[in-house]
Amino acid sequence: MSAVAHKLEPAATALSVDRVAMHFGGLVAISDMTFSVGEGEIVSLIGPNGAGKTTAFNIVTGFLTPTQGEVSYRGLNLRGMKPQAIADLGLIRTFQRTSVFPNDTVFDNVMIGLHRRGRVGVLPSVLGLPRVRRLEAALKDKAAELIDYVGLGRRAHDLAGSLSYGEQRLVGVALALAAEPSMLLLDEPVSGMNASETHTFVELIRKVRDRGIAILLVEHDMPMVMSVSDRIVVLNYGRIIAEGPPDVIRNDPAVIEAYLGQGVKHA
Amino acid sequence: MMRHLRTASLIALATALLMGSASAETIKIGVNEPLTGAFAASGTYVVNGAKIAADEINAKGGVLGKQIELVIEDNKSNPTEAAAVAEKLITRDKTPVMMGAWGSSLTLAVMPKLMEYQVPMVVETSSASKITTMGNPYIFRISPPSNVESAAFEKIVDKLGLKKVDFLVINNDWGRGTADDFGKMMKAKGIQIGLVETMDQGAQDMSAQLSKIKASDSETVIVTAAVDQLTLLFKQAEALGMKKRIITTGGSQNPDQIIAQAGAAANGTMHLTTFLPWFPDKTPNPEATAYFVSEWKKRGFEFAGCTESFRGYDGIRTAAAAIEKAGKADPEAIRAALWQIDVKGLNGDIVFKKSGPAGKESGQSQPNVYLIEIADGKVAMKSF
Amino acid sequence: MLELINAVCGYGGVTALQGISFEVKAGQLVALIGANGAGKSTTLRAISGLVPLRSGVLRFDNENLTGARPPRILKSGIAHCPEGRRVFPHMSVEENLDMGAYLRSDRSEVAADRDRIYGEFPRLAERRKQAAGTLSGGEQQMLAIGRALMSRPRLVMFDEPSLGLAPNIVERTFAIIRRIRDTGTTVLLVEQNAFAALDMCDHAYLLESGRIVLSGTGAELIANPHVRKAYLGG
Amino acid sequence: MRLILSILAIAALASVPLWLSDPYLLNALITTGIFVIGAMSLNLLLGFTGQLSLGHIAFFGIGAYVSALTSLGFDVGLPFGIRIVHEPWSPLAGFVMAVLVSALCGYLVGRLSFRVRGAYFVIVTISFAEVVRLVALNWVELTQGPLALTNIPPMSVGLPGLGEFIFRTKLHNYYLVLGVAVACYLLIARLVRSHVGRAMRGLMENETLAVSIGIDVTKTLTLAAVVSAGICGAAGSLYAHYIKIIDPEVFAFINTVTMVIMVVAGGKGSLAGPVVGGLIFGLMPVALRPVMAPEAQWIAYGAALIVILFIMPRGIVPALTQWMPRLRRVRRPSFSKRGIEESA
Amino acid sequence: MSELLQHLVNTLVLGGTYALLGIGLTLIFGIMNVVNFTHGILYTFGAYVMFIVVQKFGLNFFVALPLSVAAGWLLGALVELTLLRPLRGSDIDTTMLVMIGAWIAMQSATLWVWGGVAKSVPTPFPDAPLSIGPVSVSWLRLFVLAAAAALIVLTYVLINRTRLGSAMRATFQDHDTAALMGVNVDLIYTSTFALGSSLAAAAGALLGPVYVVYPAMGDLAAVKAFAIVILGGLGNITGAVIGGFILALAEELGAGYISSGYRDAMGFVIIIAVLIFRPTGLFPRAERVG
Repeated sequence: MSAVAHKLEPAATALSVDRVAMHFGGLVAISDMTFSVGEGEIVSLIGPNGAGKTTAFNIVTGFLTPTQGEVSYRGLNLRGMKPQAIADLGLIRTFQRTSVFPNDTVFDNVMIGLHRRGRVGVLPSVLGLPRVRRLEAALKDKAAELIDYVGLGRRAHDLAGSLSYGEQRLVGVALALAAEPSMLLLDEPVSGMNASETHTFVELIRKVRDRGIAILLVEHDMPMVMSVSDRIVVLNYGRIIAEGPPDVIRNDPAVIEAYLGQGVKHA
Repeated sequence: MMRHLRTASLIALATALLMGSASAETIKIGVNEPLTGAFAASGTYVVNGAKIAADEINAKGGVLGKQIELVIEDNKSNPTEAAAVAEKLITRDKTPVMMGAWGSSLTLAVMPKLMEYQVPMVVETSSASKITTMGNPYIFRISPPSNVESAAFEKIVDKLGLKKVDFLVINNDWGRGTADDFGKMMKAKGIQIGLVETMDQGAQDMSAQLSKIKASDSETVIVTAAVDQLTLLFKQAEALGMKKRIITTGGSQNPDQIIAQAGAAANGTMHLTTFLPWFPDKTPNPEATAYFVSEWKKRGFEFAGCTESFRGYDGIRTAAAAIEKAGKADPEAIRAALWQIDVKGLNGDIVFKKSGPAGKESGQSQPNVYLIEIADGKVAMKSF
Repeated sequence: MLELINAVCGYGGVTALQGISFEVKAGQLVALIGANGAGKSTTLRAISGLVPLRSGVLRFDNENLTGARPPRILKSGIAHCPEGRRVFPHMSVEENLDMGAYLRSDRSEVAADRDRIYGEFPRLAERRKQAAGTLSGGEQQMLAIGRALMSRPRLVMFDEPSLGLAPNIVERTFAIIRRIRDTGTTVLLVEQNAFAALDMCDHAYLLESGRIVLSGTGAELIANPHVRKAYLGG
Repeated sequence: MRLILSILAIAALASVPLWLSDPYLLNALITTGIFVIGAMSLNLLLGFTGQLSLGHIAFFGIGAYVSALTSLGFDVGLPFGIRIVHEPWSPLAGFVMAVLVSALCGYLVGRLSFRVRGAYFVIVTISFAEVVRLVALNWVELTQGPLALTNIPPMSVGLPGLGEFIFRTKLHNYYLVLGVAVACYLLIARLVRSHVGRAMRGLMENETLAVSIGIDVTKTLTLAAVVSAGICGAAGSLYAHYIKIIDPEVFAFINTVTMVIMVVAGGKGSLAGPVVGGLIFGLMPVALRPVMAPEAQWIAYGAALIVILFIMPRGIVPALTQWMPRLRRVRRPSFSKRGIEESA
Repeated sequence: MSELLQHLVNTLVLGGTYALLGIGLTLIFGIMNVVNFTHGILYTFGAYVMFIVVQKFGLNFFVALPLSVAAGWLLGALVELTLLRPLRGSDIDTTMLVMIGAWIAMQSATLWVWGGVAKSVPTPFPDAPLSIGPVSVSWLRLFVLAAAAALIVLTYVLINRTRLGSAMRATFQDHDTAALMGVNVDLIYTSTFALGSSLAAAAGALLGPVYVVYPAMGDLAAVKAFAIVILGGLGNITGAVIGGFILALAEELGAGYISSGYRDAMGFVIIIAVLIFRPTGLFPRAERVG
């Protein structure tokens, strides 16, 4: 890594997405996207289906390499880094559909999630050295704690694949938290949750943020987005059409038009 | 037709198995052959030859007043299985002497078991020189290893007027061994050695190797392979317009099968063989040969199989003679007796000579080797 | 014309539809709206036979089609234009259209229908030999619609036709859908762009978590505060 | 509970020679045991990372050849006039070398072939085994090619103060194989229950998610390949010193198939799967031998495989663990019992 | 020089047969994603049908060929219906092992019925080769090359120009959407497997008379077919044809100028190299069926 890559950003910015474009063959998924997320901030990325939100997530977390533009995290340029290396920086995401390891119990899911904290040499762990045993015990405590934290204590021994969508989302979040994130990227975390689950979830996100973890959220549930976000970035056809705090976005005519469709004019 | 034969042999097998448990008044001889897998065809021929011998012996009253019983097991053309089969024959069936195991790697895998249990084995087909030079005193081989074959060929070489030869051999112990031993013998005779090409066991297209040989400046090719590959080789050599003298070795040629399958492509090829079912008169033991050939035909087997099955026939007769000589069905006694017997085999007298390190020699008999030629779709003795 | 009664279905351990009943009258454009994951697409897939019903009844033109496989559903006159366009990417435009007419044997009429669709969408005519995967999103949507029409359906189901399209294309797509209805073909529309859908439909149903929670004319639903809250966040 | 079961199983296996005197069956158990070790190593890849290697016999064969050559010695010329002469070492050194060289090959193959997945990975591994076979066949100076390496000495261990112990008899070899098998079982069990094992399971179940929480794909898979290849090499070494001859036939595709059958029929991803599957499919030929014709034995073998997979697609052990709790009216599957209480 | 020419002519003749082996497998392995271990036994089956029809029933060689292909089609359909259909949706390993079981059982059944002795199939072609200058080639192999070419073209037309072919391509590009077009997807799976199998049988029927017929003849053929498919890219018919010729060339020159012992290693070395440097095969995507 060159010294240039370490160009310093103002301390307040955690994630910065700079003029990013993504083309798939002839299809333009993202044409020109620039936004940033500050430390400890909750930013939501919204827009109609197919607007490029998930693509943006995939770029930030290294699953896709953008056609143009740069992404940096805490001043470090992420270009060319593999997903697991980005995860090692503490930039952890959840997924829309496949958010769990379906054939393991919730508890084991979280244990897998604790991978980053549980790294010891292969030999010590195969030999079962006391140091490793202590670490494993600590990990188990941690896993139990995380499961309680997301409110899945009663489901700890069920297979993750047998849980409801809403519960699977929570497992996904527990997994992400287990990976010691310094920033979380949540992809539609409340889809499939009922109202009370969503409410609990919002509380959870706030708690997480209060621990100083920045959050970038992609979500369709508008009431949830409006209530939890510090700032909202609105994406349509791969382009940012508005950015600001919830109250501004709610009344932005371009957003209403794009998001709700032309029909609203007649309403 | 074939189906009937299958059924017949299965019934025979089943009967043999049933008898195994029913009668204690027999003397057992273990037969360890490949009946499935790559060598299934040859193994089956050998077993069928062995049955003729057993039936003949039993019809004449058996050995030591008892009937002999073949305990036939399939070694699946797999060395691990060959060892397991030996284990079963020795420890379960308590066979005091065995015959096997066709391929050299199969036989080599069985050999440690012979040492372990001190049971002798008559080796009927395997050709690797190593088998009789490793110092295993329980091995008695009736087939010629390639050095014996090459020594026999040495007498004919001058008459053929060889100047430079290429080799095309199957890439296993048999082919490699032949190329080594024949090469040494010829070099000593001042014959130039050109290419030494190999082909995989099971390979079907040898055009590349043949094209290379076609372009070389030698006048003769020595070929070592089993009958199926020989058939293919002759056809492909003809298709390539190759006009060199071909001499095959190893005695597993089944010339009749070659004639039937390769047709005109086989004309002019010469074969070193250890058995002459076509000319019983010219064999060392004409009566036995005539009996064996007629019995083989009577049982409905393909004549082409004779050149392989006679080994099974000779092998069993050797084992039976040793039991008779030993006077009891005891492994050690049979081992000692094997050194004393003189059996009129179909390809010469079976008398074992010592081979290998002193004190733990294996037995090796010296079978006759003949050169035959296929001319006008018929087998003829090569005359000079 | 189309009637779904107490439909229950799901994938694996999850129940996606928890007993849905609704009907589509002949000649109408009916909209199915709701949030992501509410079960809209599953409803369409259940109707076209891709997802088996665990219980419930499907009737079309008084014919009981419960448990019928996709070819039979198509044959009885229901075409399904799937979410995400789903053109066959390595087949040409023309081959894609011909796949739409797969069950028809009247060769000359198929050719005539194809020409009619080319007339409607000149861009497709220009690219008839081109692989569908190389078309732009809008062109693919036109192709998907054209392909659905090639079976000469009496009812067409559209799943999220505006998904990922530029605004002017979305407008055109909706205009085409309206015209399909106007020419006498019944339309069942699943759309995330709720207000556009409500604006053009004759009747609409709102789905939430695999249940129908509201129904009425488009205007009634637009005016409903529950709908506004769900989509605008209060 | 699990511990008690394991101890009972080991005790049962250890007692076999006390009541089974038939050397033929003991021999079958020893060769089956050796293949079971190979199958356990394959299970580490197939069952715990989801990567199907159809060239696993390559590591077995490499282990066998390395062990045999180390204990027999060799003298081989390389290009550029280099000549390597190796004096015979003890069979135990051969065993160690077999493990090391196989593991190294596992590392190389892993690094190269984990770039591809699914069907492609399957074909790469087949090709690897085939290339190794052809090298063993054609590098006559080193391997004696088809002429086979013979006179391989039996395994021996130098015991301090007691001199050299040589595993001569079947009984010795039975306990040797059992001991190595138990050690390998424990190693694999420890490994899959460690954080590395959790990473492997994560990759198998949901690779994208695993990567997103910081699991290194290449490193984890390569580690699995190294351990797996090393264990398979150990099995190969035992094979060479027990059978005492080794030729290129050891690389035959049917041997890989045998291992895969043991794993998949027994239950991939279950520790006991390869042991149960291995004992069934390893001993089936012994059971079939006296009752039917040789060809029919193979047909029965193939048919048994198909039937087992139709009835129990996930394998015998997982099917049993699913049925048994049901019989005892316990709803929860046994594998979900690990957890917080245990750790607290 | 004449040696090289002869090698090139051999390549052409051998490559044609390899191509035929490859396209049958690429349909099943590449498109249906079934690691088809019965490909070799269907090849063997085609050859045995030839042997039975020509040698045992005494029918004409040219009548026997289409019969073998048809028999291959039927056996393929039977395998799909009984073994693959119940397993659709289960993982690739399970399906593969079931195919391995079928392979072991069918090959052993062949051995049981016909024995291990190789059979040869008489042909109406002259024994003497066609010789042009220093180069020779047998008439039979020329016929096989022509027949292989014809079958490859026929398959290409079937896949690309017919209704059934369209349905196959549609099904394997997007299974659900094809069903929405009214395609009977189950029938397409069966037909595709049957088509691939009939091509394997055709290869066996053509090559059986060239070589000899025995139970394990298909093993090596199947391995080569896998190599060809990987070389050409999964599901790519044109790729399989080119892959067949590349493999033939590599083997021919490898045996001619490097070492005949490594002749059969050539295919595997190429596979390993291709997968490491171009993991999707030499000819990915282009004209891909699926």
